[in-house]
Amino acid sequence: MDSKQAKQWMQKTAIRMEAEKDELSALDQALGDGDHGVNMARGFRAVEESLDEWDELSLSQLMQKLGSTLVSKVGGAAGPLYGTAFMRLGAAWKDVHQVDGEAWMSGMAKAVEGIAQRGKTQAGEGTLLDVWSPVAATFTASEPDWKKIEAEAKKGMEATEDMVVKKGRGALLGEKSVGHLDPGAVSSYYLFQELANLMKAGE
Amino acid sequence: MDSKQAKQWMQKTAIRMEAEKDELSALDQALGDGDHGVNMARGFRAVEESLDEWDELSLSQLMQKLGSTLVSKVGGAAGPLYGTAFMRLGAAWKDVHQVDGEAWMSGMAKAVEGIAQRGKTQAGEGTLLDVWSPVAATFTASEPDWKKIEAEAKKGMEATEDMVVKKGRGALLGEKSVGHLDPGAVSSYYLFQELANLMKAGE
Amino acid sequence: MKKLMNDPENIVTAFLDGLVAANGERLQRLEGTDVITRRSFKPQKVGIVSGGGSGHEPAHAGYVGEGMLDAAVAGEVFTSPGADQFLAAIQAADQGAGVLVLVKNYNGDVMNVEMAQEMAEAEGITAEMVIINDDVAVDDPEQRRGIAGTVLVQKMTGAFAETGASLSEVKRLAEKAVSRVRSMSVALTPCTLPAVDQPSFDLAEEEMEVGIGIHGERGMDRREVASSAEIARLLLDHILPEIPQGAPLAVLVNGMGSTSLMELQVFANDVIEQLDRDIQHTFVGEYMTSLDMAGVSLTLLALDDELAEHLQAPVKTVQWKQ
Amino acid sequence: MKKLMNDPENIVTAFLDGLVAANGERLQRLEGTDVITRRSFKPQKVGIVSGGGSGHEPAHAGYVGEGMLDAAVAGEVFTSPGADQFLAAIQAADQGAGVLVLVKNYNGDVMNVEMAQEMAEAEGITAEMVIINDDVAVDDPEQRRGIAGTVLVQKMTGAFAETGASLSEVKRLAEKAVSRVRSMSVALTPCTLPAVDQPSFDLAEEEMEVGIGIHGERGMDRREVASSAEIARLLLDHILPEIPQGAPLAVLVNGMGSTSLMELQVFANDVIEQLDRDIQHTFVGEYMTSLDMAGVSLTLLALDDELAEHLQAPVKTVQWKQ
Ligand SMILES: Nc1ncnc2c1ncn2[C@@H]1O[C@H](COP(=O)(O)OP(=O)(O)O)[C@@H](O)[C@H]1O
Ligand SMILES: Nc1ncnc2c1ncn2[C@@H]1O[C@H](COP(=O)(O)OP(=O)(O)O)[C@@H](O)[C@H]1O
Ligand SMILES: [Mg+2]
Ligand SMILES: [Mg+2]
Ligand SMILES: [Mg+2]
Ligand SMILES: [Mg+2]
Repeated sequence: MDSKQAKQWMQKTAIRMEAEKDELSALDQALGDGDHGVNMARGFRAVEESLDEWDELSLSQLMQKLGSTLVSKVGGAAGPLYGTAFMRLGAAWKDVHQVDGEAWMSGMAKAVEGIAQRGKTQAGEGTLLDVWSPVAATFTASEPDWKKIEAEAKKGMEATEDMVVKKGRGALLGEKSVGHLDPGAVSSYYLFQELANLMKAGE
Repeated sequence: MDSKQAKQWMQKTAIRMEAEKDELSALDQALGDGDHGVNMARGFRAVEESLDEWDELSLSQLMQKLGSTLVSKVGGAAGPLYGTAFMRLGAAWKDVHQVDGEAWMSGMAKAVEGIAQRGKTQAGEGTLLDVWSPVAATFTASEPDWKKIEAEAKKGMEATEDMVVKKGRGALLGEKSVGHLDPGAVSSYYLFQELANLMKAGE
Repeated sequence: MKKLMNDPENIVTAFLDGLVAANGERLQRLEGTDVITRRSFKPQKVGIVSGGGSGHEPAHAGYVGEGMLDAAVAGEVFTSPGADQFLAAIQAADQGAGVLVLVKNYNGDVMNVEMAQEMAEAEGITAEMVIINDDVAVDDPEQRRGIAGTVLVQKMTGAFAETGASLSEVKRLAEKAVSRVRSMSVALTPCTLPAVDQPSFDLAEEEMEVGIGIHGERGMDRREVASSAEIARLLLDHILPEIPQGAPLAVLVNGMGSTSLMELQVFANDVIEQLDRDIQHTFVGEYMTSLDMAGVSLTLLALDDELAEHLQAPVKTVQWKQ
Repeated sequence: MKKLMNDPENIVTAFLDGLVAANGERLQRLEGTDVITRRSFKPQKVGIVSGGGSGHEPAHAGYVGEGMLDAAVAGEVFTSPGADQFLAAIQAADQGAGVLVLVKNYNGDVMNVEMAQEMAEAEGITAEMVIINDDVAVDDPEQRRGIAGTVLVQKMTGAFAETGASLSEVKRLAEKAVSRVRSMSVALTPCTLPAVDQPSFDLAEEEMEVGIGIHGERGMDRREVASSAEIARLLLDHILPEIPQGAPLAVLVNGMGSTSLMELQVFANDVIEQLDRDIQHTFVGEYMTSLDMAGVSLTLLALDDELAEHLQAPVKTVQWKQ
């Protein structure tokens, strides 16, 4: 992935979050406070509106900007989590202009670490980490298998339905949180699905 | 009417107001604030509860007590109007132990005067005075014709339907107040109907 | 209709008890009455009494205290208290300099206060009355209701009385305040009385009721619900023609009971943006409610130096402290 | 759902503008942010910052002023503001003695404040955080939400900071306050978000939702609606076991947004009647709301001499003046 593709990814994701806004919020109504779709759509709309301004930026700078914009505009819990993840990617890709398998692997490991720290969480607690974590683990030093990555993201997202949520508002429901997809996991799946589609098209 | 009958009248009226509470309030919802039934029922309940205490009182004292209790417990606009009317009856019947036609005639004239002063109103303005005024005018020096009195009360009450209300909350509606019975006129009709029934039974 | 209450018939007594229990250092209830007074009175000060039906909280008991009212009379919900209650308040408030009763312009209240005045007079207490009629939704000034502007009149009158002014002086100021204050309201929902199961009127989801009073009565006009900015325009258009040009203003944005403070602040923003005048004070909150009605009233008060001084003066009541 | 608003997407900006327009002598908005601060800061005083999602008005901007907060951060409705906004508030509030951020225990708020702390630290500003978790409806203390008790913590912490106490001292007091304050809420109706058309949950006419938070989330338990006295009993039974015996109390009866003051006072009366303890202060009103939700929360604070002193201390904010 180069910076042009990164910007396409942001654009596609912005469109996707807007399209899925109501569905994501409805999922959040079951487990949380019903605003996850609105938050993500607002955040990525701000990203989209900044893309022209960010034209000259390096891939690393782009990820930093993406992260800080999401922190600022998504707000809530998802903002600092998505934000931290992308800021970690930005830091990991300091001198990277074209992300290859290795860069994905090391960068995503840092991103997952960032989410875990920020959220004081680990995989299996019914959060967006349950998508990010298997996705990160799928990258290898060789060319990314985008089909597999999408499939892992989907599996991770679906797995949250059976989990007792341990972090975030859903945790208040205890056992009653079982039976619901985690909204942050679903939005993360859309993010990686857009990435996979884009990268597959470019292959 | 002697003081025993006066107390019976209060008792019957209390029962009647309780029974008509919702209807009177519904009428007041169209022209006012929807509480006339509640107000009248509360006021006459207090009267009823005091009757034992009032056992030794003269007719004049009874009317005074009835008046002041209604002022205190009915409240709103109806309280001071009904209250003034009965307090004027009490003053007019200072030395009367048995109300005959003449006493009714002079007493009711005072009562009507009291309502007009207190309410700054006159007949034809779509208020309870449109019952009290024709009723007062029906008394003569001879034995009261209770059937006629009831009929006049009813006619006066019904006439308020076609009037533009000029006093009280209904006045705010202007022409739109036409087509509704005045709740105070209706409660006054019940009052006099109970009186007429009682007196006819005693004849 | 769900309400936080026990027996709806006793709701007034229960809320007065709660008010006094929570503010015992400041307030007391006259035994056997629904009258709330200051705990201690100022000798030789003109007593300021107000009151009316309940359901308009914090009016009026929330405004009893130094710099505002001496006594407030609470009737049943939306029903004027009887003359005997007003008399008890007048008796308590009289500290030798007479009493001014500030009454909202409703038939029942006025008649009960007049009766109470007559009774007080018979006991040698001078009690004057000033009638507040700030609601421009009604054309005929005789019929105009007293709504939220009432609390500004109470504030200034109370502050002036605190300075030791005479009854005639205090009455003059109250009358001037009344002549310079105008209000109008809009409801987004009706209200529901504690003892009644239905709302006071029906209003469709996309309708609003313009020119309502504070007793759940229907308004002057019903129309399609509008934005905050449009409602601000509508109310300003009705009120402004009656406000002397050039005078600095005080603005009161008053919630009708269940409108959130966020919305009231949005509305205040629209009013201030559209009001091209010198605004010296803006008050936003619930000052004179109508049970659980959603909606807002706007009040403009044309200040002069004297009114401004008494509006700014210190006040120590449960609801209004400054 | 009808609300007094213009564009629901801009409601937070509009209400902050309204707040500042109405209180310009007291408040200002940091340009380009949703941060409200005092107009002038006290040099060398520990800065007190709070904030969170909007929809809880008057929290938190209504509590900015002498004796309470230096800056308040307003997020979108029910959504934590981003770390950048908390950072701006910390920067403004820092007067050389460090800053304490008081945050309600929600994941989002805590994470954003932690990020802001890290950023502030990088600029050489010391920012400490105290997390408020007073809601006993949740068993696990880790998960316990911050609700109305928050404003009492803000009041006492702000008063103590005003005395010139150091950051570590102020933090100690805030933590003590947190350890001694407990709350629980009941909803009679859900709330409706400005940008959303449906209520946050469905509740039948004869049901109430027990143990709700302040974001329209469902409660711990749903049951048949009860009387005010029964609700008082229910909440006391949950809260009292966690309140140290013997300590004098402060009581806060908080309306959730559309419950009338009359009802809150009825409820306060029931609480006081059933609470056989030394009650030193009772606060009744809307302190921490949930948009237009009908309902109430009860907070008990176990005082000691130090807390009592700072609870009674003068405060001059838009919403809380004493
Ligand atoms: N501590 C946490 N660790 C990881 N993910 C979390 C945590 N808390 C919340 N989340 C994620 O954030 C999502 C909720 O985001 P959002 O609704 O935008 O924020 P909020 O909960 O503040 O309303 C959850 O679905 C979950 O995936
Ligand atoms: N000025 C007045 N003169 C005569 N009758 C009046 C006047 N004002 C009100 N009324 C009567 O009082 C009745 C309303 O009484 P009620 O509903 O109990 O009081 P309120 O209007 O204070 O709610 C009206 O129907 C009318 O008959
Ligand atoms: Mg959410
Ligand atoms: Mg009526
Ligand atoms: Mg009435
Ligand atoms: Mg949220």
